[in-house]
Amino acid sequence: MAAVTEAKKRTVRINGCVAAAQAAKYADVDVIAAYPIRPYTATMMALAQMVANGELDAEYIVADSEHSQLSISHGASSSGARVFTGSSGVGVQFAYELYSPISGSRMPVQMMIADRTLDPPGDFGSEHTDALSTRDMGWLMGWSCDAQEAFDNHLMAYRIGEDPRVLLPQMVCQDGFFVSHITSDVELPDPGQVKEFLPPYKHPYPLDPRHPVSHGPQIMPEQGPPLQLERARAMEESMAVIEQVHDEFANIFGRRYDPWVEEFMTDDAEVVFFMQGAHAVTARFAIQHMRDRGLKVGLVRLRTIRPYPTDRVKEILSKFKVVGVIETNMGLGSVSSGGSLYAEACAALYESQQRPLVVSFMAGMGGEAIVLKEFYWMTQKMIDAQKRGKIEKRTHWVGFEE
Amino acid sequence: MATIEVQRQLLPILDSPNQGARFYNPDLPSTEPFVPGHRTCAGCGPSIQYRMTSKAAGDNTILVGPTGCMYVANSSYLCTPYNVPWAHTQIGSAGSFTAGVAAAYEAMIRKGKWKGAYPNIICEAGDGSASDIGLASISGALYRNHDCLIICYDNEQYANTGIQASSRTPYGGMTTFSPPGPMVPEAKTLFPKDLARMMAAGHPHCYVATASVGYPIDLMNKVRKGLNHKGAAYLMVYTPCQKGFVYETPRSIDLGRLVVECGLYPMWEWNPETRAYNYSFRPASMRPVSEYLKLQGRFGHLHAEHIAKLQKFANEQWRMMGVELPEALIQAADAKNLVNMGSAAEAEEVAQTV
Amino acid sequence: MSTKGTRIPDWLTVPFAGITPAPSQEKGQDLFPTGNWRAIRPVYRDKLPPCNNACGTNEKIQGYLDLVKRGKYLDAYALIKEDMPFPSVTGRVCYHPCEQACNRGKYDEAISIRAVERFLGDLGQALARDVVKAGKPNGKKVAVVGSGPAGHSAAYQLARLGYQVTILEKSPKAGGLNRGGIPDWVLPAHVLDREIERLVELGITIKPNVEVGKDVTWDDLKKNYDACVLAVGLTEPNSVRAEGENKDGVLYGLPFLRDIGMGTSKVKLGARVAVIGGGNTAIDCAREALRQGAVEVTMITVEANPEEMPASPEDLHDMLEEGVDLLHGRAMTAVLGNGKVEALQLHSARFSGAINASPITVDREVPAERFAVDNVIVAVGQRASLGWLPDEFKTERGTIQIDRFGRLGDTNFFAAGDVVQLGSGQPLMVVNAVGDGKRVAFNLDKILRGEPLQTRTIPVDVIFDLNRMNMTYFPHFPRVQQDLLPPTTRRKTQDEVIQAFSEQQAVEEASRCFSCGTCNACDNCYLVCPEPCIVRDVRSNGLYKILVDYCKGCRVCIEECPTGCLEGVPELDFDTGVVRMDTAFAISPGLHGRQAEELRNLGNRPAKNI
Amino acid sequence: MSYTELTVWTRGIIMDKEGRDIVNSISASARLEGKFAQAMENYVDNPDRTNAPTRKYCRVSDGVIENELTYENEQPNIVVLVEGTMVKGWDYMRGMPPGGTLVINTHYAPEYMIRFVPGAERLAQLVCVDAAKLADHKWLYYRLGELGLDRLSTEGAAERNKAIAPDIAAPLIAAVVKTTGVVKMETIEPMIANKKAFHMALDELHIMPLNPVAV
Repeated sequence: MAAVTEAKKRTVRINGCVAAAQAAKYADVDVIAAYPIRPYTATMMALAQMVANGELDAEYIVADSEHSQLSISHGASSSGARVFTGSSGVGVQFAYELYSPISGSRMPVQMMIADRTLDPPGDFGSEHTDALSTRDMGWLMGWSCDAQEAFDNHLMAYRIGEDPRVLLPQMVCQDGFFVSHITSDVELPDPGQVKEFLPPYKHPYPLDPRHPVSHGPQIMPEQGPPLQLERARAMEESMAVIEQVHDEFANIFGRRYDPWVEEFMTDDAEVVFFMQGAHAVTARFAIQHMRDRGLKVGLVRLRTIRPYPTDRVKEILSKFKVVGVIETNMGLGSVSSGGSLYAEACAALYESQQRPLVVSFMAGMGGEAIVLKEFYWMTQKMIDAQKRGKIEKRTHWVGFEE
Repeated sequence: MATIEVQRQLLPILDSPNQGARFYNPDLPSTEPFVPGHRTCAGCGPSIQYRMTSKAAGDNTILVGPTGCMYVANSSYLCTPYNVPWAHTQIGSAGSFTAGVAAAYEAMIRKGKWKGAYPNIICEAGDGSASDIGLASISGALYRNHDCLIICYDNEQYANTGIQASSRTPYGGMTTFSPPGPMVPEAKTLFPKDLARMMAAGHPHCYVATASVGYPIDLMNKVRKGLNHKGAAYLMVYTPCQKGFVYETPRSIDLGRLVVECGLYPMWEWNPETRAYNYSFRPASMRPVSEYLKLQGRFGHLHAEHIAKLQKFANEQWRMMGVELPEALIQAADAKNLVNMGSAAEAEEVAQTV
Repeated sequence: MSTKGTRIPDWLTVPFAGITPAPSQEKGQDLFPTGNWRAIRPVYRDKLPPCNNACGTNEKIQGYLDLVKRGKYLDAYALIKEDMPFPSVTGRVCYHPCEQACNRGKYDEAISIRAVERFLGDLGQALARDVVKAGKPNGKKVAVVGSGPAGHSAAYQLARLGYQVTILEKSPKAGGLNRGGIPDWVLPAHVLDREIERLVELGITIKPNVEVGKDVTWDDLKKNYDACVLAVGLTEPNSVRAEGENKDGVLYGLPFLRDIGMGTSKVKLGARVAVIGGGNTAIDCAREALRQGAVEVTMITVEANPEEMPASPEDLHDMLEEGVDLLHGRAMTAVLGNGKVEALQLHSARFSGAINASPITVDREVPAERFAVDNVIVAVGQRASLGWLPDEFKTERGTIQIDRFGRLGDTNFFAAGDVVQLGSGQPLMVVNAVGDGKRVAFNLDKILRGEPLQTRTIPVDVIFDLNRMNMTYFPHFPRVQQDLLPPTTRRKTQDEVIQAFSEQQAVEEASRCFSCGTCNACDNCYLVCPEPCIVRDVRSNGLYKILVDYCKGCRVCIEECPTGCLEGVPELDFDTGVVRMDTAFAISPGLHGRQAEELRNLGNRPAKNI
Repeated sequence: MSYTELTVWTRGIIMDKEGRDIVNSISASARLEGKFAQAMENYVDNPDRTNAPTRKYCRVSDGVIENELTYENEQPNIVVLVEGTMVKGWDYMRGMPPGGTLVINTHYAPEYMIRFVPGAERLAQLVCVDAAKLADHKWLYYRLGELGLDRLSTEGAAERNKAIAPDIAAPLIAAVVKTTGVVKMETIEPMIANKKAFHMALDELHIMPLNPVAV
């Protein structure tokens, strides 16, 4: 079995968008809802071609808006079909109405996000604000930092979201351009492996004329809390499922990810970056260079932000002296007057006995790359704070300060 | 890739429509996809339409209900009167959610994941959903030609939220968003959006028709034609709103006939094969619009000139259908031959008739 | 974990994600009864249609029209046979008061009820075995004197009730007025013969050539039978008391027709025939005269114009088509001629009062007219021959004295038909005699069983007002006309003049019925109920059910009931029937928990067959 | 301290204004008398559907009303049924403390109506008044032009008729005030539009005394 499986694996050079499309194909999705917006749209182009070629048997729907994309997905998922959709930037926002209804009706719709800065002005570059703004809507959510991880995350997200203990929609995010448009080696599995890992989707109560049910009747105020509580509970209970699925994934495909955070050179680190997404790739190189110069720098990359691994984050970050949060998102007027990740980090640390200093960096905004020297600059700020015993200010706009 | 051919249902057309035949209705299917126990108004027109539609469709049916009375009032407090699968969707998602269901069944049947004949997929959108917020999503579903039937149950206003004007609210119709006052004596100043023709013109490959609860068998047959049509179909059904129109509850069906007889709701079918309108439907008689207006409180404030304007509108509708106008209707389009709705004598007469 | 330790109380348990299992068709949606929204309750209350009310024997006309409409001919025939033993006869001869009463007559044209009845009667005739069975024998014997419409009807009903019935008939053939009073071209003999056969099949003994007063006496009847129905009819023709009425060539209407009907006629008519009288018998005589070889037939009536004649307008019309002349406002005052009639002396005359058996005023001031004829047929009514009847039961009118139940004093004798109805204001028509025979039979049965008697005094709500129905459901449709033989050919033959309906015509005509005030299962209420809380298992009259737990009292069903059989009754008039609920939301603690459980078990439930 | 809860049961749309008039006028009168008062409508399921039963609430107190935000009257002392048939279908007596008053708009006598009342032992009196007759009420369908908009607005937001109790509310208010004294006759009388029906009702009440509560 294993030998056969090995034989059918192959490695291809594709970008994140195509990796996501490949994942959808391997998952044998039934319904695809597309609407063009850059940069995610390349995923849909790839899927369109696969359907046209007969490589994938799915209903490919060119929707009339992102709102419709999500509604189509909602309807298809409610009927018992496995659904794939996606968007970027303002497209993600246009569909906003549907996020809560989909998670509330517990439909495991999967959405691929290739991040894009929100308007104005029109900007193709990647900021995480588009997806992050929906983070409390009941969707499982996490970022990949390369095409392979994107591929793997899509498969795992289906498996997690469709688990009867969870039944929640998933947003599988990747940075626009940095992941979505840069090609790299991606190992595509043997279909048999995917079959073993991902059973067919089966919702317990679909819209089936043989077992009629009504989805989403109106409720009384007093019936709201039980339903919300159940949804909250599903989100919490998904944590165990996520861990289990990552284990199984590693056993079948041979790639092991920590479900919550990736730690890089943190063993003896005193200052660490706390971030998510593609810029971690540059961060790893910067850290190595700084390590060469003897600086005790490390990286904690958040892989899953919903459900948020509070205890894990608390436990890890408590080990350090200074935590520098790289935002890559907008949180106008937020806790730190910067991005929204700062609050997520601080809140997890609040209960800790040993709280590090936390500082927020507005870097990679507008989709600009965070270059090595900016990581050095940020490290300097953290080391300064460590020496001083207190931070200079909560938020630095990287590249705009001396 | 081996695929399974999708099997479609073919529902028989009922004979002896009330038009031109005896009142004895043809034998109807015995299944009841819509059962009692919901919170719609007594005499609710949309609910009557729901009853007829679901009866025509039968058990192998999936209903989609965008927000509106047929969602809030029908499936209240986690009760459901739907004996077939039904799903609520957002008010702007009428067409898209339905498209999702249709696509799912196409794919699932083709791929062997669901066995059986393709279900009837019906979306029941109110006119608010269909003419305003969900217009694009419905247009999208029609354009893409999903095998489904999208029904606009047209009660000419947002009724669920307490009677607000929609783009289907007729000229002169009073709602809480279009109240009459010294500056706007006629209340609603705009004529309604010609939604069904829009759908026919824009999606000529679809079966499009208008119907009214006043003609049940015709309505049920149009539902069946829409369902039998392979591809998308659109049906606009006049469903009087007891609450919003302010009329006596037993008049629901009566108004459904009157509105057609007064020419305010032309009945036609769009034939996607010949790409032509079929105007052969003729009501038993033609009447002046005032007979329709005087039964409803929402028109109670109208002056003669407003009624004349509505009559002119109705006359244009008749002409559009190629109907020759009797002299009486041409006369009725002149304000000097009319009286105000609010006049005491008129009101007294109404009190006598109901 | 924040949700750890939380617990949803039982009464707030909701199904997964609010997904609600569908109510089953049988059980309905039982969580939210809305019956208490109602102030007025719709109730099915059938009223009496005017046709049924007007019919002499109260045939359930709406009922059989409805069955014909639905193609259930045998059921329709069985229904008609409850009240009418010989629809094949009345379907031809009846003066159809039902059609005069028909509400459709006020709208476009009355339903051609008689033609449908004939369609059913002929259907019954063609059956190898009749649908009607004799009742379980009760060991009692009843004699019926006379086999005309009333006697036939009484004997038939009594046999169905289990009596051993013997009919005593004076003539050689049974049938009475049906045979002797109605010409063949209206009612062919074989049709009547078949109906008489049906009586024999019911176990009834028919004794022809037995005349009461001659072959049996009053005391014989009293002794040999438990009870007796006297339906002897009016057998003796009235004369006009004109001079020379005893001349040869003067004939009397009823014996004239009777002899032809019995096949014993020796009459040979001359070329010119006059008929005296303006009633139905006179018309039959005039038309029969044509068929018996007369060339010119003139009908001489006291009535001043055709409208006043006490005859069925269609028959009059058909007669005129056949070429009979009318002479109005004349009375025959003498028959002129030498031993044989050669001419009539006519005086102008008029009725001094209302139509029917009223005194005639003859104007002797004006000179008489002479009207040359070869024969004259006098058809001005009949009277009874009651020599055998004890005097105490004779009336001044020469009829039998009965109480309001049809009984002779406190005897077990009953009388029915023309012999009691003459002069009562009731038209002397076949259907009225049938009704009389039926009612008398039922009363006789009650007497013998010792039950209290009933008159027809139950108050009935007859729908006469079209506003009580919903006329929008009735498009105008012309009456389906029965075909007639062309006048030129029919006046010479004994072939039936009026042709039968085809099946299609019968259905078409039955479909025109308004079904006034009576549920005919049109499905309209069932279809327009917005709840929908009007249900039915089988589609049948009166089998709709309104689920009072749900009816909100909108009254759409009442408004849209085409027949007007639904009416609104204030809810407070009922002591029961409204659901009481604990909260305005209709959600009692735990109901949704039950729903949640149902949802969990959805997979175990057998799949709905689609 | 005196604290009174009044719950009016009425039918959605067709008799909405009538119910609203009763609670509004009584609470306004109580304010004029210097008491604390509150009037409000059924919100939680907002059953603004024709014929649907709906409630209007009024609270009158000598002191500050602390349960102002509780959205229904849990212990109504006075219950008014604006449409008589409601007597059959609802547990309008739920929570009523002993000594309560039930006022019904009906042409029936209290002796007939009492059979339908659940938990009548809690009543001190049952009052029947033929308000529809006294106010010459033609329900909804006359004066269509005047009433059209009033009926559309369950919240009363778009109500055009500013008159209080022009219709059947007047006799019902008279019945409540006369039999319970919740407010003074002279404070409420001037605000009633249909004075004729109000005064006639004072003479034409059918009061059935039941179980008085010992004070």
